[in-house]
Amino acid sequence: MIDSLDQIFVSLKHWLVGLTPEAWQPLVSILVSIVPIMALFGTCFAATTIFERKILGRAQNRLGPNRVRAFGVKTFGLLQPIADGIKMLTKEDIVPFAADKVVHFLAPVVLTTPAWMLFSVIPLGRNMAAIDLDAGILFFFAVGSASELAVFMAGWSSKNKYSLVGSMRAIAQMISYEVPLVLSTIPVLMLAGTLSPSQVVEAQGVGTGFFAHWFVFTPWGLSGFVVFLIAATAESNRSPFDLPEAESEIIAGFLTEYSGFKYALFFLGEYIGLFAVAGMAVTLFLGGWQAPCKALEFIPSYLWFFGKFAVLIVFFIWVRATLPRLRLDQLLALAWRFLVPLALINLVVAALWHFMGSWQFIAAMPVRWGICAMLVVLPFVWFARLLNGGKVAPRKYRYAE
Amino acid sequence: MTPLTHYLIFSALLFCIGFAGAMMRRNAILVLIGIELMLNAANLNFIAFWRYGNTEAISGVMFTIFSIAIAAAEAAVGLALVIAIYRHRRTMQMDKFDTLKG
Amino acid sequence: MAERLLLANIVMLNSIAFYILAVITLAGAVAALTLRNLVHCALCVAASFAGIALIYLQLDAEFVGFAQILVYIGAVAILVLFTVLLTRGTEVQAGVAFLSRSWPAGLAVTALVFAAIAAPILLTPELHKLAADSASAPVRKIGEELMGNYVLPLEVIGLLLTSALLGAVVIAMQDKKD
Amino acid sequence: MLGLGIIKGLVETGRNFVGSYFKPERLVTIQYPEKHLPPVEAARTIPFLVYDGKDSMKGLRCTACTICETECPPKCIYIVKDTVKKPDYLGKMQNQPKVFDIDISVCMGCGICVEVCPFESIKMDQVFELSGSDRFGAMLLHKAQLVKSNDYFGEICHEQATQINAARADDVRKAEAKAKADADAKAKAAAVAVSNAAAGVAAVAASSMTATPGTTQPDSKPAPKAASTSTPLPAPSKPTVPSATP
Repeated sequence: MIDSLDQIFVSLKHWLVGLTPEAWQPLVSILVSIVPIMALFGTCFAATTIFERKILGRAQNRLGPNRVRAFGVKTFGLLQPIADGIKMLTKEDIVPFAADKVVHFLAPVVLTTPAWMLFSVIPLGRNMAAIDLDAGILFFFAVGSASELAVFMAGWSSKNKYSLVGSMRAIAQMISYEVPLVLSTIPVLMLAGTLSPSQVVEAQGVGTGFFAHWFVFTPWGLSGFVVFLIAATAESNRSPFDLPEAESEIIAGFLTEYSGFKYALFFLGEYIGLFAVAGMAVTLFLGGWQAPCKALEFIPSYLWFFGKFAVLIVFFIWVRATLPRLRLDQLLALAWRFLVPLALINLVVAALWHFMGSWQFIAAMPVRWGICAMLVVLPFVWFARLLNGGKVAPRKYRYAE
Repeated sequence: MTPLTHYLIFSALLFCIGFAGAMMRRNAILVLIGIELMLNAANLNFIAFWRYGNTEAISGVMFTIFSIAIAAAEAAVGLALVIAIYRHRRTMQMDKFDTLKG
Repeated sequence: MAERLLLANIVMLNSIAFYILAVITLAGAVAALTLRNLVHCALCVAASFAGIALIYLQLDAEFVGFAQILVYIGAVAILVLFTVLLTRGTEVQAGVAFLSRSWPAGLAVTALVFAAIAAPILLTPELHKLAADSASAPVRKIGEELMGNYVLPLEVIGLLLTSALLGAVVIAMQDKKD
Repeated sequence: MLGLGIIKGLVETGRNFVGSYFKPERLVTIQYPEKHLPPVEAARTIPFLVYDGKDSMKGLRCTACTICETECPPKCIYIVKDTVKKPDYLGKMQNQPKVFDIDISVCMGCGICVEVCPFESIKMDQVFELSGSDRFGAMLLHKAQLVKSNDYFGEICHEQATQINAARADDVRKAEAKAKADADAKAKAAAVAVSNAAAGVAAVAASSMTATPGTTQPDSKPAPKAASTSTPLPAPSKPTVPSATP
């Protein structure tokens, strides 16, 4: 019973595919995987836009959007995404006179298409990865890096200084943060011994013990998770790393000359990218669709995945509500002088953790934990101090005389 | 369905396009792009021969992986050289770089 | 019977995909080396690299295909674009020749090279063979090879990449005197 | 340690988030179209024309002097003088505008027209819901749309309006007093002239007494006319008493 509930979508897909003529089954199978993913994450996108604005509002002691009515019925603003969508679709699509028309048109497409492709390797539940690629995590980062090109195309083709500055910032930021993003996943790949997301999730299962072995519950996993989260925030251009579209400095960065549907596509692409990275964080560190302990395994796997996913998204929104934007030099210093060294040390810690796992003597477990935790915390404190120029004190502001 | 020769001819075409670009364009960046295309054509041959030969022996794949890594290094150094030359000569035209000409 | 039909279907789609991708790749390459605007050239060459990556995937070389995307689109194309913007030579002015003076010689040599490559390919009957139905280069196997047979090349590549990184920074760094 | 400040900040916004559901007084915003903030005395948006009394056209303070039109930096005011004059609050005949347009899409709300107006006729309004569906017509306000009563001005700018009203009441009182004085002086002069003609006994003394009002006479040239129209004023008033006693 529980198993059938857990596998309901998988069996539904098999049933649907079985209905079609056999020659068409490969195509139908692909389609049956793509359509629900797009529908699901499209809905997630709509829901996130409204809940993000609601949460941001509440965090700043405002109400947030609360006015959209449907046929005279109050909806507490829940229909805001529909109103926004209608607005975006009916707006005039303005292309600057000097713009490179073809590239200007292609940029949102190039951004959005790879972003959707990222979901194909993320296991949304037990046996619920669209394609179970052998090198799925490599695929994820390879396809994710295509967004840099799209951002450049958008910024350059607009023939606008703000757009170009914004896109150059975005590319510098994305290249810098891709390094810690990938480096922080390597310990996971080392200990799971695979590049396939499904197998990474399998490796974090409950197994014979009572509690699940989520990687985040180990010293190196926690450190990697923090680095991954920070890098993922930067990679998806979200506050506090939203310099590429810092509205108080460069209007809207590479989005300045975009309007109407193309702007909506960019908006969609950014959120889809964020979802994908959050899904990958869940897969790599939070155990994917695995329940945290044996007693909770009766809840279907996809609910676990989406629960963790939702928690991460809310956390991203919460961070956005809290932190002010970084300066460009602070941004790059954080990547190269803090996250990259931490991620590199984390590699060593993960290797030590692996080899200390074979220790058999009494109190091997606390010793293993102690050494690894120290190796994680000490560099963290040390690099944090270095980042602040060696001193930790409230900043003194000097004003022009 | 597709015979190996199609891949090889395709790769030869790609190589020749890259070769022609490297030979005929004046711009230093485009010469580098041409060289990259030639490298890619060679990589494609490795993969095609692996796929149509003994797929258990993966040396073709390994060679391609190393080749891609070398190509990345080559592109980085080459483009750094282009920037350095541009800084001195204020031009990207290859035929202006003639200081060593007798 | 049905099983075979299914397989034939996939194989046919696969080979159609190759021809489409080949056309895209060649068009991208030609465009990259003939357009006047350097940014367009860089974008076209990125499209060409993407086509090659997809052909790797079509040839069941997953890992290489993803590595190709990661390195060529994520890094080399961006590097080329940065160089184009840093050198301010975006557009070749109208009237200025964008081909070198000796381009007819280049074209002739290219034709010769193509003939020299294509003739043996077409004249060797062993090359007219078809592929095995399926093949795979699993990541685990690649990793074991890298750590076993190819461990020395791997180390050398690591050294090479490090020195290339440092070298590129040193070469491109602004002189203090300027 | 790096990160503590971030956690503190997260706690703070988290408290805001939860608190805003349970303590409505935390909410700093108002639900605008239904509720408005109380108006601020110094707030200003676009100019309007003040009128006194009930009839907006009769009581209009504007005299079409076009100073505001000249001084307006973005040149958003357009005035055409009327050929017909009308009496102002002091009873003087003044010009009045036939056309008084302000293009509020051009107006920058600087308030220079208010500064330069000698007649306290143009003032800054506080209305801000000025949007219209027409790009040009709806933004060009005509005289009829611009006039607002002095009572309205008293509502939005209580302090300033009280001062102006007091000053104007003072002006009216002074003008009345002056008119009376002039009328009396006239009456007196007439009386003196009559008494001179009748009996030239105290001519020297009387003429020396009337010399003071006599010298002020050329300063207020239009006064005699007005005074002459209102000649049937009661003669016995205070300033004229000492001269009338002999």
